[in-house]
Order: sequence, then structure tokens, then C-alpha cells
Amino acid sequence: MVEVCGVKFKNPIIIASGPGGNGKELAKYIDLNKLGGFTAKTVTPDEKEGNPPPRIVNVKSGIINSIGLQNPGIEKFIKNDLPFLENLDTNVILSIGGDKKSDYIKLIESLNNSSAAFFELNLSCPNVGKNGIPLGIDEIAILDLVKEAKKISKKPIFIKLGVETFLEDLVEAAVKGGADGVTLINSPKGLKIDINKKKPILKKGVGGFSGPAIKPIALATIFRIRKKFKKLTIIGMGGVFSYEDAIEFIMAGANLVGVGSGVMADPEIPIKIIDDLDKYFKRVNYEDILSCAVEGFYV
Amino acid sequence: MVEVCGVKFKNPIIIASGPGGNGKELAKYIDLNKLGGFTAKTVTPDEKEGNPPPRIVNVKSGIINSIGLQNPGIEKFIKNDLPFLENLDTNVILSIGGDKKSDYIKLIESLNNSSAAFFELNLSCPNVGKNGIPLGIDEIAILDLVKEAKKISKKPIFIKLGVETFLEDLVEAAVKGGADGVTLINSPKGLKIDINKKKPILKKGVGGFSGPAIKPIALATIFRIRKKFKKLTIIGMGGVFSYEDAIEFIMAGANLVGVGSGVMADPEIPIKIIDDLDKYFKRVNYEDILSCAVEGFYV
Amino acid sequence: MKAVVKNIETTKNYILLTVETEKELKIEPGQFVMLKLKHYDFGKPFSVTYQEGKIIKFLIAVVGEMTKEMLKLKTNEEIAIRGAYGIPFIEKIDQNKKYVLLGGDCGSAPLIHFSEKYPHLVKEKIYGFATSEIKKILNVEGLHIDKESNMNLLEKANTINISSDDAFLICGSMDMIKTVKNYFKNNKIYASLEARMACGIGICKGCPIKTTEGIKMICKDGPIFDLSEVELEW
Amino acid sequence: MKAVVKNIETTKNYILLTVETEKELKIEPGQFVMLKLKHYDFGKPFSVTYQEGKIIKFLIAVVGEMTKEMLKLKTNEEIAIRGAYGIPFIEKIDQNKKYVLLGGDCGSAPLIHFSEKYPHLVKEKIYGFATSEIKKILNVEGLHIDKESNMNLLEKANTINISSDDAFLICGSMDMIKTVKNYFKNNKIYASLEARMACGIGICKGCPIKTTEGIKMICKDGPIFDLSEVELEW
Ligand SMILES: Cc1cc2nc3c(=O)[nH]c(=O)nc-3n(C[C@H](O)[C@H](O)[C@H](O)COP(=O)(O)OP(=O)(O)OC[C@H]3O[C@@H](n4cnc5c(N)ncnc54)[C@H](O)[C@@H]3O)c2cc1C
Ligand SMILES: Cc1cc2nc3c(=O)[nH]c(=O)nc-3n(C[C@H](O)[C@H](O)[C@H](O)COP(=O)(O)OP(=O)(O)OC[C@H]3O[C@@H](n4cnc5c(N)ncnc54)[C@H](O)[C@@H]3O)c2cc1C
Ligand SMILES: Cc1cc2nc3c(=O)[nH]c(=O)nc-3n(C[C@H](O)[C@H](O)[C@H](O)COP(=O)(O)O)c2cc1C
Ligand SMILES: Cc1cc2nc3c(=O)[nH]c(=O)nc-3n(C[C@H](O)[C@H](O)[C@H](O)COP(=O)(O)O)c2cc1C
Ligand code: FES
Ligand code: FES
Repeated sequence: MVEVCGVKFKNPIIIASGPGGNGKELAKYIDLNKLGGFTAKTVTPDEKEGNPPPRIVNVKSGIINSIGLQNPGIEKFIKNDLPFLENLDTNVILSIGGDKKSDYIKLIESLNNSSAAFFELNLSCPNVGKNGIPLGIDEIAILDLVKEAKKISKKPIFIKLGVETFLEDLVEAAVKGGADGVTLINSPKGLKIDINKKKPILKKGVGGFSGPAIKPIALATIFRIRKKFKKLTIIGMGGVFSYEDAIEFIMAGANLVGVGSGVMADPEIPIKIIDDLDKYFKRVNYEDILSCAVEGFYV
Repeated sequence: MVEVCGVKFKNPIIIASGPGGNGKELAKYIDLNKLGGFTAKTVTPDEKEGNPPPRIVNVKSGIINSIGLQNPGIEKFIKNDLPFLENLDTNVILSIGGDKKSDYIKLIESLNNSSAAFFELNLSCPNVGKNGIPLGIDEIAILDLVKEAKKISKKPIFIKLGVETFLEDLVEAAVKGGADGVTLINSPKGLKIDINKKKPILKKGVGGFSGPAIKPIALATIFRIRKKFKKLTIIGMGGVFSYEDAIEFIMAGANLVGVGSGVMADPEIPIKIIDDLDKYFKRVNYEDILSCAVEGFYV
Repeated sequence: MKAVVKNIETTKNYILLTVETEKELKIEPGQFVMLKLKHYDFGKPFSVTYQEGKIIKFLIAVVGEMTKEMLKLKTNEEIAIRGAYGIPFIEKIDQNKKYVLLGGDCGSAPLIHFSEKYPHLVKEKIYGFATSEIKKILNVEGLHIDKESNMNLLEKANTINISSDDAFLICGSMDMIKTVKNYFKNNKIYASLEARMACGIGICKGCPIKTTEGIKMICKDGPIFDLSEVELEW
Repeated sequence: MKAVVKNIETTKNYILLTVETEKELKIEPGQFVMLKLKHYDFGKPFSVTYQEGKIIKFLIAVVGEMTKEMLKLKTNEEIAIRGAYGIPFIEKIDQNKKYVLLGGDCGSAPLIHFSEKYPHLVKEKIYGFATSEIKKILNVEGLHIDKESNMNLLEKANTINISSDDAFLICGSMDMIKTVKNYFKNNKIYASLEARMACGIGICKGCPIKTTEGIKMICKDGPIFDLSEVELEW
């Protein structure tokens, strides 16, 4: 059992936003109540039909996707998905996304009274955000957004970010604004070209790159933030496919570990990880391995 | 045959800086004169003994290294390595590195009269640069450095960068300063933890992540820059192991393609790529595939 | 779930793969499974062409990276299998109709399965392949070889006496599906569609198709669709 | 170069792997090759324990990711091999001396090779393994099982009559090497060192060792070193 921002988790494994959908389909294959938590797919104010296909391409040890944030929009989400999620016996994290501050504020207001555990502000979806500097790389916008969000939110707020040059500054801004934690990492951008057709395989061109291939990058990023923010809550993810992966993430500084592509590759993977971790935690203490990075196990 | 910045290349395949050393050892295994070019390992003003071992760790589809820029320093380099390189019947690119502008200027002065084709300013080695903002992410410093370097350099100058949030701005600064091209990408940071020993496998902790795993990221990065800089010369690299990989890089916008980890994985790989490309270029025109990205093959 | 290669017959461009699963999977014609090779992290979708108990057969066209690797599979090698996924043909089609089955290349796989289980719903079947190469590993009634008869799948379909009451059940390339749709405008056509997939179960939103009722997922809401309800261009 | 698995004998923790290479490789005792499994992008270093023509044998300890995969290798499977790399023992050692060979676990591999080719240089050989498990696949003169004789490699070495003129040729864990060094201060000791490697040929600077003449690469300048010229702590 793990406590994060005052919320109890059965185990540190949660489903990352997106790859698990909104739970209903996945629930046909695994018992979601065994999970530490479930992050819903990012919901936006309006419905989004997403990008044209192909949206998925396999690459070495990973996948590139350009789903394009397909989602039903907040209204239908509240009507069709939220009740199912609220009925789960696990912690639900609601991921919200938008183009501007008012979008996030509106979404928080709409979802504030749900029984979900946390909000996760997805500032880093690689498939949207054309106009001006994307929110997720602008520290002033982040500070401003988080401050406002915290004013009205009844739940702890997590900020989801990608791998950025000045990531420490972005996280600092989130923390200053009152964020309760950060979620790292959103998919780096990836490209795969069909050399016969002389164009990218994804209709959209570039997409979000996920899976085991990005694990070393995710770990380096989480560790980098943990080194500077000793007490910050971090939800870590990026290529987690096994309990050993999950342990690596905790040792690098993640309080909770998200499974994204893993659940797409095989819906049983999160359950297998939880079962294996269960055995591991009989021998080794979660708190001990969580402090590895904090204690600075290397230069 | 390919012409880049007025220099003729037998083929678009060059060895990336680092993984091929300074050529002498590699020459025992393959004929370097078959290469389009050979980039020497980054040389710094003073000798560097590099990081303590382990310096290498294998991960899925890649390797993380923390060589720590081990190199003999400019004096010994000129004495022991440069003559060998100058004797090669292929284009030599001299990679230079340092902590500050004056280091680069000094190195250019020392190497200006060599027969090498280009200078490559390595601004992005992930294993050095603690004091202040590293050169490679500071656009003002880049503009300033490139301007000064161009003033004295007798050779075209390439700037080697990693994947950065504001990469377009960094490249823009380099171009403004007069850079003749950019080299993309240097290794993103990666981490692998030994969960039994509860610490990273590399003595240094975090290292540079290279190999096929990073290929989609490299391609997305090169394409991103090509989209904005239609005429800029780009040396592309990151996980090139086959001629199909090389073609992908050219289609994404690379004029020359560097092989780094590939030559470590198997010294024959660059030669195999060149032979296979040779056949491919009998059917398909280099200029045509080079223009794929420029013509913007997608949104 | 683990599956073991029991038999593999190959030609240059085709594989007839027989595996035995650890436990019996419930598979209806039209459903597919995700197959994953050892050392791969993600699987890809393949229709089942034959099942009896734990024995499953696949008819696979060698078109790219993974299918090239599959050519090298050896007896007793292990692969991973999960499924079956997708809606069985029988649950979506109008069971009061008789069907002309048109399979383009390995798109024939689920149709072969269907015709074995529901012969009474089949009016005619044409499994079209360009060359006779396929005959080395596949021997089923309805096999049509373009090169041998000097006509393609569609021309062959035209030789059949088709009433407006007859329906089509088709699977093949998007080009083929569009052509059939254009040609038999007055017939009901169900097509089993394909898309690059990741999850296969509707969670990732990776395999969309535009329908009259909005975006649907081919893996979960298909793979079979009534062509009148989908938009093939996007 | 391709190599085909001709035979593989395994226990829980050890592998005796016999492969046949496409062409004969020139391999001297003490040299190593890089072995790469199918679907891997990078190989790892292994000493040769026996060679005759195209047939090469490896003695492998199952310690981690890749060696666990090697446990599953099957006869006729293909692997990639390149080499031989490193300096042959015979080129570095003082050929006027007689050697006590001390092998710790699979560190014995190159020593076994050496003793077969240069028996006249061998005074004594002790290939130490913790338990008798290894006997299931390895049967060579000099095998020492700690558990059977209730003494470890070093204690066993101490039972030998060693003159200050005798030299050591050792290979094993860093702990073992340090202990031997400490113990036999007056004897010349050559040790074959190990490091995580990437290229195996001295180009990547991935496998450093501190020596009296600066940083050297274990793959190119070793793997054998006179212990008096290297610093084992860094
Ligand atoms: C529900 C379903 C059932 C299928 N059943 C069969 C079957 O029974 N037999 C069979 O041979 N194939 C079947 N396919 C297609 C099969 O999944 C692809 O051919 C396979 O994934 C290609 O993998 P690859 O790595 O060899 O090709 P890649 O290297 O990924 O691509 C090579 C070529 O194949 C095409 N392709 C890639 N993925 C798919 C895909 N998912 N669907 C269609 N075309 C694709 C690409 O456009 C490209 O031209 C089915 C697909 C779906 C969605
Ligand atoms: C010149 C040379 C010759 C070698 N000859 C043999 C041999 O004949 N038989 C044999 O069994 N092994 C030999 N090794 C060691 C062998 O390379 C490693 O055991 C192997 O690479 C481990 O791979 P892994 O993926 O199973 O282990 P990993 O999962 O990478 O690591 C597991 C454990 O093995 C250790 N390890 C990893 N890489 C190496 C390495 N390169 N050298 C030493 N320890 C390592 C790690 O510290 C870790 O504790 C040799 C090494 C070198 C450098
Ligand atoms: C198909 C797919 C859809 C995703 N959708 C979202 C999303 O809606 N919101 C979000 O914050 N992240 C989304 N992500 C990113 C994941 O949550 C996760 O950050 C990333 O994939 C890295 O983890 P992984 O390697 O375990 O997948 C998506 C990822 C994938 C593969
Ligand atoms: C062992 C090793 C050493 C490297 N040393 C250098 C270096 O000295 N200078 C440099 O600019 N890049 C260096 N690099 C980065 C490579 O040149 C290249 O940018 C990167 O590895 C990505 O390409 P790859 O995937 O083909 O290896 C090094 C990479 C490796 C793996
Ligand atoms: S493949 Fe994931 S939704 Fe269809
Ligand atoms: S492994 Fe590359 S230098 Fe030794």
C-alpha cells in the first residue's frame, strides 16, 4: 500500500492516460479494481474525432501514435464514462487537456465534484497545440495555469510534461503554482517513413513515441527531476512492461508508476506487474527503494 | 556522389563522432576510404581521461554510454591522430569540444591548416558541462560562438546539437552566426538502474543513449528542422544500422548520414550500408529522396 | 497466452501457419487474434482461417517487417497469442441472406473460416490470388488464380448470377473493397476492414473508421462493417 | 559472421555452447569474440574455450539478460559472431615462465583454451567453481569444486608448491583477482580482465582500465594485463 498526496493506493501501478481508454473496454479483459489507479484518457472541452488513419506504427521496441486526442468531449464524458469510472474500486485520475487556461478551468469546474482522486493537466500532448508556444513548455503559462487551477480545484493537481530542455524550470513553475505533483513523461516525438511510398507511415507524419525504447529516457528524466525536487510527488511512466521496469522507475524517483503502451501490448501486463511486485514487496520495502534517488546514489 | 558545402562525398555515409574513435583501430577492420566521410572523436584543448567504468550498458535496442569525452587533447591529437586522418582518401570532419568559446577558437586555430573538410562544433555532449547553462542550449552563446568561429575558420562549420525544446531557435542562431550546417542528433540522456544493487549501472549514472531505439526521435528531429530550414545542410544520425535507415534519414531531410552505434555493433555495418545504398541509388535518385521532406510530404 | 508452432508451410510470399494454443480460445469466424513473436514487444492482428480445439491456422501474406520474420518461424517455436477479438461475422450480418464471399489475397482467411462453419449462408466463394504460388500451401474450394483464368476477382464475381437479394461478404485491400462497392451498388456488402492496430481491443483508439455514427474502432466495433455505414475516404 | 549452434548443453547456471562458424576464425587462447543473438542489435564479449577449424566452444555463466536468453538457444539456430579480438595471452606473457592457471567460474574459459594449446607453459591449473553443477557439462582436468573439497580457489592454490619464479595466469571476478594479487605479492601475475563492452575493438572507449601508462582499453590492449601495470580501483 502506498500513500500519495493523502490518497491511499493499493499498489503503485496505475494506467497511464490514453492507452487504457476510459476503462469500459479494458474492464472486459482485466479486473480494474486490482490496479493502484486508473487514469482516464485526456478529455477536452469539445469532442475531438482525432487524426485520420494510420494512427499507429510499430517501430523497434516501441510504437508511434497519432491518435490526436480523440475523445468525446466533457459533456459526453460526464454522461457516458464518468459514472463507470466512479464506480471502480480504485483511484481514478482525470486527465484534462485544452488549448488555453480557460479550457482547463472549465474542465476542473465540470469535474470537481466527481469522486476521482486527482486531476492531471495534460500540457504536453504531442499531437495538438499549433498556435503560439504550447502550454507545456512555457513556464509563465504553467505558473499562471496551476495557480488558477489550484484556486478552484477540490483535488490534488498533477502536471503532465514531456522531456524538455528546461524541464526543471517548468516543474519549478508548477510547484510554485501549487501543483501537487508531476507526471513524467509524455511521449517524445517520433517519425517513421515508408521508404517505398516516400512518406511517413502515419497520416499525420510525426507522432508520440512510446514503449520500451523510451524507457531509458523516461528514467533519466524522472531521476533528473527527483534530484532537484526531493519531496515532489512524481508519477513516472515510459515503457513499463514488467515489475523490474516498475522498480527501476521507483528507484529513479517515481512514487507511482504508469503503464501506457504496456496495456496496449497486452492487457494482462499491468496485472502481471502488480502480482510480481506484490512478491517483490514481501522482500523489499517500497519506502526504501523510493529513497534511492533522493539519497543520490551517484554523482 | 554527393556534394555538401562544396565538398564532394563518395557517398552520403559518414562515421559519427565518437563511436569510430580516431580511425586507426577501425582501419584494421574496414577500409575507411570507402566511406563518404569520417568524423573524428571530439577533441578538447586538454587531455581527458574520461569517466570511470562501467561506461557502457546495453538496453533494449540501444546502448547507454558515459565515455566522458575521453580524448588525448589537441596537442597529442595533432601529433598522433591527425596525420593518419589526413592520409585517408575520404573526407575528414574534425569534431571539437570545450567548455567555453575560447576553447573552440583555440581548437579551430590549431586545426585550421589541416586538410580536413569540416569542423563540427560539439555543443551537446551529454557527459560534460556543469557550470552554468551548457553552450548547446543557449542561443545567444551559439550565435556568438559561431560568429567568432566563422571569422577565423578556413573550413565550413557544423554545429552538433541534441533534441531540445527550442531547437529551431538554436539552429536559427547558428545559421545567423554563419554556420554551414547542423549535425543532429547527439544522444539523448538515458538511465539504466541495477535493481539488485539499487543504483545505476553506469558509474556516472546517466549517460548518452544511442542506437536503433532513438531512431524515431532522430528522424522526427531532423524532419522538424528540415521543415523550417529548407536549404540548410543537415548531417543526420541516430540509430542508423541499415541502408533502409539511411534512406529514411535522407527522406527526413539529412544530406549526409552518420553511423555511430552501428559501427560499434559491427564495424562492417557502414560498409554494408554503402554497398546496399549503391544498389539503391542505381534505381532511385539521391536528389529526389533528399527533397521529400523539403517538399513537405505531409501536414 | 503461449502458442507453439506445430507446422509452417511457406512460399516466397505466403505462410500457412499452424499453432497449438495453451488453452482453447473461443474464436468465431471473422474474429482475429494478436500474434506476437518472441523478442517483440507488440503484436499484430491476424484472422483465423481454421480452428479446431487448440489448433489454429493462419494464412499470412508476407508484406513487411514482422511477416518476413514469421517466414523464419520453426516448428516448436513459441509465439504469443491473445484474442479472439472483434465481432464475429455472424453477429453483424443479415442471416436471412445468402453470401457471395470475395477474398482478396490473404483477406480470404476469415472467409474460409466462415464458409466452413456456415456453409448454408454461402452462395458462392471466390478467394482470389494473383498467381498460383498460393496453391503450394493452400488447397480450398473457391480458390481463384487471376493469372490462370486471365480474369481478376471482380471479373470472376461477374460471372456469377447475382440477384439483388444476395449479399457480399468481402475482405481484401482497400482498393478491392472500393471497387466491389462501386460495382455492386444494389447489393448489401459487408466488408472486413483492416488497419494498423496496437491493442486490438478498443482501448487505444488506434484503428479508427468513419461511420455514419461517428468514429468507430475497427478492432472493437468491426472488423466487419456494413459498407453503407462507413466512409472509406478520410 | 554467421555461426550455427551445433550443440548446447545447459545447467541452471551454465552453458556449454558449440557453434560452427561460416568461415574459420583465427583465434588464439585469451582472445574473445562478440556474440550477438538474433533480434539483438549489440553483441557481448565471450572468451573461446576451444576451437578446431570452424567449431568453437564457449563456457558461459548465466548471469543476466543476454545469457538467460542464451539458455534458450537451440541446435541449428543462428547467432552472429565477430572476432577474434584482444591480444593473445602468448603475446603478452613471459614465455620463460611456468604458469599456475587460476580460473574463477567461467573465467576458466580462456585458461582451458590456453592450457590445451600451451601445455608446456602450464605448471598447474585450477578451474574453480562453487558447486558441482558445472560437472554436468564440463569435464576437464583441473576442475576444482569448492563445495566438494571444502576449500576455495585460493586455498586450493595454496596447496601448490609455488616458487617466486612461477607466474600466474588468472581470470575471474574482480574480487578474486584482487585477492590473488594481495596474496601472491612476489609472483608475476597476468590477469585477463573483463568489462562491459560495446565495440570490442578499441574504437568506442567503452572498456577502460587505468594503467601506469594511462587509460587503456581492455578489449584492444588486453584483455590480459600484467597486474603490476594496472590500477584495479578507479
Ligand atoms: C483484423 C485484421 C485481420 C487480419 N488478418 C490477416 C490475415 O489473416 N492474414 C494476413 O496476411 N494479414 C492479415 N491482416 C493484415 C496483417 O495484420 C498485416 O499484413 C501485418 O500486420 C503486416 O505486418 P508487417 O510487419 O509484415 O508489415 P509492415 O512492415 O508493418 O507493413 C508492410 C505493409 O503492410 C501493410 N500493413 C501493415 N499493417 C497492416 C494491417 N494491420 N492491416 C493491413 N495492412 C497492413 C502496410 O500498409 C504496408 O504496406 C489482418 C489485419 C487486420 C486488421
Ligand atoms: C573479454 C571478455 C571475455 C569474457 N568471456 C566470458 C566467458 O567465456 N564466459 C562467460 O560466461 N562470460 C564471459 N565474459 C563475461 C560476459 O561478457 C558477461 O557475463 C555477459 O556479457 C553478461 O551478459 P548478460 O546480458 O547476461 O548480463 P547483464 O544482464 O548485462 O549483467 C548481469 C551481470 O553480469 C555482469 N556483467 C555484465 N557484463 C559483463 C562483462 N562484459 N564482463 C563481466 N561481467 C559482466 C554485471 O556486472 C551483472 O552483475 C567475458 C567478458 C569479457 C570482457
Ligand atoms: C495510444 C496512446 C494514446 C495516448 N493518449 C494520451 C492522452 O490522451 N493523454 C496523455 O496525457 N497521454 C497520452 N499518451 C501518453 C501516455 O500516457 C504515456 O505518457 C506515454 O505513452 C509513455 O508511456 P508508455 O511508454 O508506457 O506508453 C498516450 C500514449 C499512447 C501510446
Ligand atoms: C560511445 C559513444 C561515444 C560518443 N562520443 C561522441 C563524441 O565524442 N562527440 C560527439 O559529438 N558525439 C559523440 N557520440 C554521439 C554520436 O556521435 C551520435 O550522435 C549518437 O550516438 C547517435 O547516433 P547513433 O545512434 O548512430 O550512435 C558518441 C556516441 C557513442 C555511442
Ligand atoms: S487497435 Fe487499439 S483501438 Fe483498435
Ligand atoms: S569495447 Fe569499445 S573500446 Fe573496448
